[in-house]
Amino acid sequence: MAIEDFAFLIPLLPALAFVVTFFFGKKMYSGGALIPIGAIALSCIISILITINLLQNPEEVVHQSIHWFAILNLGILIDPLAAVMLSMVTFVSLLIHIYALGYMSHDPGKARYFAETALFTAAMLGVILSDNILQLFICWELVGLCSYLLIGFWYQKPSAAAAAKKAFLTTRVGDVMFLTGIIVLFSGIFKIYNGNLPEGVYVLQFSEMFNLIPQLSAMHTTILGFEVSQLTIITLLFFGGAVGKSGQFPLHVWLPDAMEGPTTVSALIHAATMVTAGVYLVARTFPMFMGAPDALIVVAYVGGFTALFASTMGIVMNDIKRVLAFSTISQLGYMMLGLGMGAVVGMEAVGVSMFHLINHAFFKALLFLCAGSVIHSVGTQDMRQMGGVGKIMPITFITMLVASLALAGFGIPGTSIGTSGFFSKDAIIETTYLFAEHTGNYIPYIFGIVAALLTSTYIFRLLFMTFTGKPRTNYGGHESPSVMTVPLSILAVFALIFGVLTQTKFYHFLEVTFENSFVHVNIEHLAELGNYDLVHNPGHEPLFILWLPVIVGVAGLVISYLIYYKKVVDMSTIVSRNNPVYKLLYNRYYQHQIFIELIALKITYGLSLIGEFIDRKIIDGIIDGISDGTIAIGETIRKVQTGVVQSYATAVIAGVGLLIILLKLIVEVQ
Amino acid sequence: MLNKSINATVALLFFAVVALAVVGTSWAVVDELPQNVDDQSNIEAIGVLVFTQFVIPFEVLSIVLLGALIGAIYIAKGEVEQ
Amino acid sequence: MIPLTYYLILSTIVFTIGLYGIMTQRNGVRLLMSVELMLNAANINLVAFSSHNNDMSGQVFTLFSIALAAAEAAIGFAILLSIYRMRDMIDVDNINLLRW
Amino acid sequence: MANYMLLAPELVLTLVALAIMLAGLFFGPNNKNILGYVAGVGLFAALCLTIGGLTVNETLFYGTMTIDALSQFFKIVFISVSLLVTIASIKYTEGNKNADEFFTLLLFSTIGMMVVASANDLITLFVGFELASLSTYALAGFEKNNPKSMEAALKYFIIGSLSSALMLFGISFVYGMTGTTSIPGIAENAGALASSPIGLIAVVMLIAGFGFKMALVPFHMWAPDTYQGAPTVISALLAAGSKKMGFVAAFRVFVVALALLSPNWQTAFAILAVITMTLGNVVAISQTSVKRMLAYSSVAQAGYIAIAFAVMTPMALTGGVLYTLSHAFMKTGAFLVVAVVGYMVVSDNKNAKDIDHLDNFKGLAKRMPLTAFAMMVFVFALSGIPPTAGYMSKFILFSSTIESGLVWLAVIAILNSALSLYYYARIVKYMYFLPASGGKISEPKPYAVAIILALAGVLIIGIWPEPFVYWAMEAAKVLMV
Repeated sequence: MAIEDFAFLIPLLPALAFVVTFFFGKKMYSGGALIPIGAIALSCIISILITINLLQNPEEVVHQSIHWFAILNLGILIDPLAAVMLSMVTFVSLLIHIYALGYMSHDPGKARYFAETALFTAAMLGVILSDNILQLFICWELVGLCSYLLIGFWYQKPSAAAAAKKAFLTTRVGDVMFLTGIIVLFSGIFKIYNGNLPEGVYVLQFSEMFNLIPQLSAMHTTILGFEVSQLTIITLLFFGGAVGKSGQFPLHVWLPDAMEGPTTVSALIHAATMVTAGVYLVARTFPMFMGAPDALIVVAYVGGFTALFASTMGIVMNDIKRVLAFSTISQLGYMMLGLGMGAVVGMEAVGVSMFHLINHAFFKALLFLCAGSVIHSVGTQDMRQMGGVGKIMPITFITMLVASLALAGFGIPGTSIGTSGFFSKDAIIETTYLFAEHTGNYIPYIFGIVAALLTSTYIFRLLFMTFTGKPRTNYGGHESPSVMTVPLSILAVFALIFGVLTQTKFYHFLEVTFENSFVHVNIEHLAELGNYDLVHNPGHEPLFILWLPVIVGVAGLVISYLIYYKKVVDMSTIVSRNNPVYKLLYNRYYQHQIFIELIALKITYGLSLIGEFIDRKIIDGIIDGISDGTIAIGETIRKVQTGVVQSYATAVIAGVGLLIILLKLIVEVQ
Repeated sequence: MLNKSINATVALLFFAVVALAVVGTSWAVVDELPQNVDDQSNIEAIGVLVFTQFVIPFEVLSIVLLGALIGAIYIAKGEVEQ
Repeated sequence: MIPLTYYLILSTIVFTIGLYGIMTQRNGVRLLMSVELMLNAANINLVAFSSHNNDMSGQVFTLFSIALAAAEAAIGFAILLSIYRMRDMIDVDNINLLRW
Repeated sequence: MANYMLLAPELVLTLVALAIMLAGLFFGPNNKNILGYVAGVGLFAALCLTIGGLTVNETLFYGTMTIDALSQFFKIVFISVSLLVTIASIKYTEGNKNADEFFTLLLFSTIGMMVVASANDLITLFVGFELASLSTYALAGFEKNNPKSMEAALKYFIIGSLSSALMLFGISFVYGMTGTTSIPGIAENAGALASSPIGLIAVVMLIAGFGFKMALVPFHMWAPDTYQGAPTVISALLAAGSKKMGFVAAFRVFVVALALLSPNWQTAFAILAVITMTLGNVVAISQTSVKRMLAYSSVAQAGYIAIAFAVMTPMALTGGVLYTLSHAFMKTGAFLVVAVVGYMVVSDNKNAKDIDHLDNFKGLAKRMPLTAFAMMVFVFALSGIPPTAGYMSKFILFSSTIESGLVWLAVIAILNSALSLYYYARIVKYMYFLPASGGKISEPKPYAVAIILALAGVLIIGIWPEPFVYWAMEAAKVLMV
């Protein structure tokens, strides 16, 4: 029996683990945690074996499908894209589960916790494995539901309950767009076949959808005076779903609040399961984006802007987990930016972006688990109360340092020395440069490079504030138990070397995703449909361009070092503005820091504060405002219902009269 | 009183709309309503119809009356407080 | 002979009176009477049309609708009676526990 | 001669109803609720008989009744709802010495709905309509010592009789212009009606008459008050069963009989659908009584189904018909959950006020896990989250709307279903995330059985929709001839 025959077990095992743990977990050792761990470990082994098999025989795509409801089906599809995601998700989820064994050991609700995380993982695996968009959507909703339950895990805390609701409702906005996209797609396909859907063809299967791309892009609708192809509408609606799930601007508001759950849940959401679903959706339907004019450009701009916007906010946060949350949003922005670059590099964009996704999963899971380890020991999430933690928790410190270097993308261009983030993030920045060179549009590139500077600044700020210096409060603390540090170390190794090991292999592996026995897609041809001008022989970038991301990374490190370690500037004077800049000008000793003062602090910090203001007040405000407004309208309208029956009768009679007049007018106009 | 004037307006609106439609409709022209000169009574014809064509509504009507009877008696019946 | 339109206008007037009554009357019994007016307006229509079209089913319908109106009145008075017993009044204006 | 066996479900129910009425004389007040089992068995027999006649297509009794896929579909909807309500009512009527009247009236109203589903003549339709209405007026006021229940009955009755007067007035015009009351006959002779202004009047009056049952805005205003005040099991019957009677009557009268007037009523239904779903959802948000909230949600759901009339393609009708089935299970289930919670509150505290208040749902997951889970499924189904019945129906309905070019209507509907999640999720939050105020309670068996059956219905239609969609398609075909 070949390993492919067990593919269906990948989502099934965690799902079964959910059932067992949910019902019997309470009576078992450690809340029945070992069941999900075992199940996910098995899923992980199967996934990795399938991936290895695919590496050797790229044609052996796993595809199984059963008939479900006339023209639809249930099925699993494991092509290279799905295979790498599966391996990553199961692996990272496994480590997080093991870590949670220690982290959640004192929580009374741990049986519920492990049951829900198992379901969460199962749902995410379902998203990845689906061979049709409808099944993907169903699992996608299940992911949303689980995140709601897990973010609100400590539901006794009002803030946790509120955050859970916010996450659920905000992502639902995206989900509704996604669903609308599916409905538009379905009705488009229905129209193409003229209502006679052929027997035995599953219309919402990816292969069928991709086959119909030319017809879909030929259908046009007029919206607000613009003629738009049906395909563009569908892809933008899909992207709307991805925006919600992957925390892109402006639907990112839920992600920072989602910190209210246990830290392991944050790690699971941010690294492995939930937020990557949006990126995966765009990657999965990438051929459709290739065929849709301007859809990819929208993806690129939204992603680039999110990357920059979120990183400015990372600088001003004092809650260690919030910094990481904004960091996630920013990195997801990078992934979207990378996918958007498909406009010039075609299929390679998926490779670049997915590579960053995988690397990000490793170092972001690591960052969160390190943060969790610190919180576990120090008992606070506020970095202002930490300081000097590195001395007590050396392993955590070292692994955190590795993760930070990976996030900031340290490495030496032109060689194969570098952290995983170096290979993937810099690759995205390089493709944006290619885009700039090719189209003369430097905006995505600027987004990318500035965000890289800010990324490095905030992550080292976090590192210096937390781990160096003297303790600012008396928190005690101790190194975490080995059940927590071992997963940290494993993840650290991956964060460090995964990029070196896999870089070129990874791209080649993913390139064949859409040209295999299941789907046959000609990206070049689709690019013509979408009016994209692909670059065929990318020239070598100037040395400066290769080095620039690293340089800004180092610059960020230096800035943070000077401010938060050396304390050359007292933050409080800057913030309170009691100490105007001109005073410093008199003092020759500070002269060489004016640059840093002005640029790095006044401007960046100011911008960050503005960014935060926009985020808190305006975007949050709009979203809250809409809901408050609706509630207020509801409150008003319900008063019409006076309780007196004659007023009801009047409404009926007036309704009849008005309806007659209205119809008379409308029908006559028609 | 404001309320009454609103109600009157609604009623007049309704009347105007329906009456206009009635007048504006060209009913099939019959100068004189047909009369059955021999037998002024329709009772026999109605009786036949009720027991042939409309026997089902008639039977259902019996259930309606029974249901109304039960419902009305139940609701109107004074009960000793328990 | 009387043209059909006269019957129809008459029934419309009766119907409108019923509507006006149901909107303005506070006493439950008067409300019921208004409803009866409206049903009877429809009955006028049915009979007029039946005669006009020389088709008996309209008159059968009228008979049925008279029987139904009786059943409806029975239920209506029962409900009013029960409310009267509970609250000593049948002003529908004041029966507004359930609202908003 | 006609095959009387085709009317067997109605006959069985009538006989069972009469038998219950008589048997009531011989039972003491403490065990009258046993008659509920008799009613349940009768309904189950009727259900089997109806399913047995699923493929029949015949017209009986001089064309006043028709048995076809559409009528059978709706009859099964009605019988299922009544069956669920009956099972739950066995507990509700415990110790009530008027249980016999309760079940008799319940069966009578079911018969009325079934007659409407089969009606092929406006007279039959009207009489059936009245049978269902009159029995439910009395049922809404079943708690005759409870001022709220009586108020609910009064409001329901007044608006109901106003609507039937409007409907009869509308019917009289249709009859006048076409010279017949038979539905196929009207369809043949509707030419003159379509070209004269009186046609519009008749259409709007009929919409008002059916819209009262469907609870379309602005004919809906009785519904929140009545659903809130009536006994909860009866609210379930009204929201899930008698509402559907409005739809099947409208299907017969508009889509079949008045097809030539479709420009009029399609526009009317499009307008009403938009107003109805928006108002229903917006007002539902600010409700604190769960029954009232479900009532407004039910108003909103009627708006979704009304889309089927506005679109009028075979696929849209399939979606609309399927939606009625899904909605029957979702809504009955949700109301029965409210009934169980009411039972729980009363058993906590005999003199509890506002037993349907949202606060009573706090921590329900701890107190009654099964009920809480079922409620979660029901509200998610109502808001259209997969894989539930509500999702499948909405998917078909909304895709057909887009496909027919009414994109704006679909967009409004989708936005509305997103909005609805706001208040549905609130219930889930209360049940799962707020602390419980009492210990664990086991649900009374009859309630539990009814809720599990409804839950099974919602999930089966959601997970294995194929046979149901085919079935709904068959029913919709009847309309498209």
